[in-house]
Amino acid sequence: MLKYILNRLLLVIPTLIGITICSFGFVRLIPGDPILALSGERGVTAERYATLVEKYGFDRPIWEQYFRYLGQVVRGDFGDSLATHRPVVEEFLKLFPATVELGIFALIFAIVIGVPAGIFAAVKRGTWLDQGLMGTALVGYSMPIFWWGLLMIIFFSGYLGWTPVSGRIGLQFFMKPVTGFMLVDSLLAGNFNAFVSALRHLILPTIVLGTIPLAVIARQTRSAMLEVMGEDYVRTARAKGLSGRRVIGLHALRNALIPVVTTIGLQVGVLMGGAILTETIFSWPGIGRWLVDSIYKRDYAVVQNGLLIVAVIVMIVNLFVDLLYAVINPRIRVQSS
Amino acid sequence: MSTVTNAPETHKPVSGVREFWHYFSQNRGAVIGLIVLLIMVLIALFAPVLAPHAPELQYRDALLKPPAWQEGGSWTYVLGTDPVGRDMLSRLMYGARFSLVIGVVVVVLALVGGVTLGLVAGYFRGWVDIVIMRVMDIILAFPSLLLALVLVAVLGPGLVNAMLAIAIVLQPHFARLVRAAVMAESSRDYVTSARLAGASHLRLMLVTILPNCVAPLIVQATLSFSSAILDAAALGFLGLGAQPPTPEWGTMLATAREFILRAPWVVTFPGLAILITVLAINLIGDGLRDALDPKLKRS
Amino acid sequence: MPLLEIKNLTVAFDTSVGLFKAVDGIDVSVDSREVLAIVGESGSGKSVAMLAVMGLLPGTATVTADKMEFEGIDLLKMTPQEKRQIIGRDIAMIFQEPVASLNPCFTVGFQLEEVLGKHLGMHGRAARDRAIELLKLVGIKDGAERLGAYPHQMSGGQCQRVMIAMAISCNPKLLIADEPTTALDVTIQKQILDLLVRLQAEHGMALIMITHDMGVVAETADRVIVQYKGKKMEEADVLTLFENPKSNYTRALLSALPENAVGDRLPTVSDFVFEAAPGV
Amino acid sequence: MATPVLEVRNLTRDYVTSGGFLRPAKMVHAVKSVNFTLQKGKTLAVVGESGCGKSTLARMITLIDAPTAGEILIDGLKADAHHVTREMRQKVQIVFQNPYGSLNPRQKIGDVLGEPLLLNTDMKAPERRDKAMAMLTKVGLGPEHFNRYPHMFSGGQRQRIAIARALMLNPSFLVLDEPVSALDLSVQAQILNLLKDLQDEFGLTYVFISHDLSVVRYIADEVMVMYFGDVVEHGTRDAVFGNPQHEYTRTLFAATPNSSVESIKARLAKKAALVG
Repeated sequence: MLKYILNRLLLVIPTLIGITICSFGFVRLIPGDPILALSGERGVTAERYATLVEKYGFDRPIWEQYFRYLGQVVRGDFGDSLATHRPVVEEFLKLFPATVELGIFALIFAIVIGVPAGIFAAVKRGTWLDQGLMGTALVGYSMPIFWWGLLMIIFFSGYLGWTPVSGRIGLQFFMKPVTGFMLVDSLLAGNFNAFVSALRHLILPTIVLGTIPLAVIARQTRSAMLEVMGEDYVRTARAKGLSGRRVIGLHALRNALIPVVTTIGLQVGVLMGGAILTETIFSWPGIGRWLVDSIYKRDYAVVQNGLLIVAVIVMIVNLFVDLLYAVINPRIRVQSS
Repeated sequence: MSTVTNAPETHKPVSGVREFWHYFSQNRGAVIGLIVLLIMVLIALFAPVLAPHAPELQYRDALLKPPAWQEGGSWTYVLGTDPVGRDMLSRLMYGARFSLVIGVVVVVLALVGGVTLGLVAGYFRGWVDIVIMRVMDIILAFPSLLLALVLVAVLGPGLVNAMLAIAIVLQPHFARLVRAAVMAESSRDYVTSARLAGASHLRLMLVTILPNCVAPLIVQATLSFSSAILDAAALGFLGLGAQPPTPEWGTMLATAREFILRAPWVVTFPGLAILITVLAINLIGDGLRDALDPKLKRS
Repeated sequence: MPLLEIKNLTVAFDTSVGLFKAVDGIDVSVDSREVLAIVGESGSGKSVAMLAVMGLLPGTATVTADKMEFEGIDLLKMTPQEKRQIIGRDIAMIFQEPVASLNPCFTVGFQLEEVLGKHLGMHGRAARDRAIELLKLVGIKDGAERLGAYPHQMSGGQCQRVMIAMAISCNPKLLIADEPTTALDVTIQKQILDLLVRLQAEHGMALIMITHDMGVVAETADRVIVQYKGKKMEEADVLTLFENPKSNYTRALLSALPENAVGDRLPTVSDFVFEAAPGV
Repeated sequence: MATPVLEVRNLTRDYVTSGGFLRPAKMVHAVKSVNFTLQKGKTLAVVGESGCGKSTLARMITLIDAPTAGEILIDGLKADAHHVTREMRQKVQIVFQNPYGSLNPRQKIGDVLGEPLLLNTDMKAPERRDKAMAMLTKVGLGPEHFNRYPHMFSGGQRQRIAIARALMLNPSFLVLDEPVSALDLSVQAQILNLLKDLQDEFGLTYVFISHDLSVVRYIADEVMVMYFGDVVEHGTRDAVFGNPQHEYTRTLFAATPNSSVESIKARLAKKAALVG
């Protein structure tokens, strides 16, 4: 187990270096002068140009520039946004809770529906229930979620008028960000109406963002269950005279969950990608929209380091998933003697 | 020994293709998917003949006309018109060309790159493997759509750059898959036998091992085909893929967004076209996986 | 009255190429305290009959029989719930791949105590003590430590001992062993066979040994059923079978044993046309 | 005495288990200093249980894996697994245990048999075809099988094909790694007969790896018993079976099921006494 963890941690280092090389290289790959790219659209004075060359060390050899960049990154200095002139980290931290809040809800939505649906489909293999569930899952998996979001808005907000179209909370409420999580903040402020408003704003984005992970998890759970149900130890469990519920729900499920947990972990990256679209559609003030806006605004400092931060977060989550995988899999947790 | 189930001695020789079709055709969804895809291909090929109007022609007197069956619609514009008076149906038909070409180009690029890298990594192992797979891990550490976005931001918006970016993002999946398959096959006795027969590295890789890794590759290629279409449409939707007035489905959605509550059809149909195409391909992919899965075969 | 009596059992599988009869009209009966060997080569359907008794066949299988009784109780008419009261308690079964037959996610102790809890209502301390006792019975001395082990931490032979401990935990009247030693090394095979035979005698249970190995038959069985392509070829007590086989299939099988080689070459099975022995 | 077909001197193979970070790498001695010589037309059987090193030995003398130490001489010439010359390659061939893994599923039988000729000789296609066809009949299959794929064959037939492929280049000796242990008894007998027939006809030399003593007794001239990487006993068949010297060999014999009528009678008598 310890060996596995250390091994896994060791693997992170080259990936981390690779990610920084990517984000470092990003600005230098943009056609044209990187200084101009990093100084925004309006152009610069000769004086400012010289300071920037000095700041980024563009007169230095490329590897020296890289190590300089790496040094800054390690110190937590991700530069300033070209548009707002505020530190990238500060902007990131301000917007991150919104994305996390949405992401957690979407993931819970996907797991709570996806895992049972997959188990059901596997147990009722070949029946209309199985075909219906898996057909639905395939539609979800094939869904262009930006369109799905628009459809939801047309129907629930436009036609039925049930849910708000955009934002995190009604305009009449002002929440002082304490945790940054709107639901938590509204409860802390003791404002129940604000809490309900925040919850209503979450519904559609959650469904839209959770659709693809839901489909993936349901499909993966079904196939993992089917595979496990053919194993010898499931036959043994039946031969013991155990009830069907115990055989499926304990002996089979426990084993099937091992690959499913990995799949769920991989959805974090998917969610990050989906957040870009979902947040754009619902004007959700999170990281995804921030990054897209920065691309539109050619705010390369934000794009460069926002990309880096997101990649590092995804990597850390994946690392956790790997460790979790080791914890739930006795074959790794307990070394054979 | 009873672990090994003997194939019946009198197995009538069946051609591989026919056997494959036998399994594939048992999956109703896959057959439907195949038919839908074929129709899409035909529409794409014969768009100039089939489309009632030119895709970029703007009818100034028919802005935002609803579909024919709704009040105010007319059969001149079967699926209505968009905000600048272009016929939706014709644009959708031409749009099929883009989606299918995007899918094919991206899959070919990703396939060639991924197979080469995966084959080399899985066959030679050692440091070559470590270097290649670390690089793949780095690409996979970025959320794919985000990476594609950034690549497009670097390369400049446009359909060609979008395809390139998506291919780069999809490529590691092929590399990983091929590597795993090659490693599994390499340890099998028939590869050792071929080596003992004097086969060179190149022959072992390309003639002996690769053909036996084709089944998972076909499935992966199909799935990548659909995700390429989705990603390209997403980039188009974000304004970084195909540029207006190109009748690409994602781009059409982007330009129609502000009219969603006033004229839902300008949003509904392009998205539906994407969904149907992607769904058809995924149905085929599932059917292929079932038909090519060695576990189900010969049981 | 025999302990288990099956008359005219047919098991058919629904395959992609049509209906396949794995077992075709077979009678099996076993008395208490008897060791019956069912022997056959791959594809003879030798395990299928017993899997049908246990209710372990997949959904694609259709089971029909004139009679399938255990201690005079009709197994065919039972609901699955009723059957689960018997399966694992009065009839137990062990399998060919011992390591794969144990659940990799649970400790040996959990899997062993689970049976005790299910059929005997034993839990906690009592179950634990009984589990250690059972492990001792099957030749695992450090049972208390082994209870916390996972299957992958043990060898194939050890896993098979655990499987046997699980099978005998409720003092079954019938133990079915499906190729219990095929996946094991020769020396381990001997230990496991000796263990099974010893437990059979000590506990006075009936044992059905399913195997392809004539050597295993010779070392364990009282009575033998020889099966070929789903049909019964011969049924005889073990000595008669080896001394004076009636069916030419049995004769072919025996002469194909390398140790029975006469002269320089082995007679091979395809040199015969097989018929069931008269009276079977 | 003629030059032995195969001579093995102090052949050793150690594995280093990848220990990694905190655990020191452990050395596993899979094969410990094995010596033997094998004359043309003879069969040497290597017997042992799983993990005794017999398959590692097989892979070394087939020049698949390199030994850690020691020498392999084939027809009196030193062989080096790192640089196997074409001539050397043709001298050694192997037949594997699992008939389902040893044939390329996408290669027709004709191509399976023709491949060694294609890669090692200048023969033209028709000539290769004739040779392959001849070998196919030699191992008991027919010309109609030439254009079929492996999945259309049974285990026994596949093993025949694997043997045919191994013989295409007229090797000096053949390594048979548990060639019959995955087969049914009746098919096993057919393959054993085939091996004997081919040995008589072509004067083949076999290294026969097996765990099954009854098979070994039937086919071997010489027997070598391995136990945890060591050769614990080595002698002629009659010497080893008639008068085993090592404790482990005797354990092995005692463990092998005995299907003779006398032993059944003895067992039944013992049982009757116990009950009575």
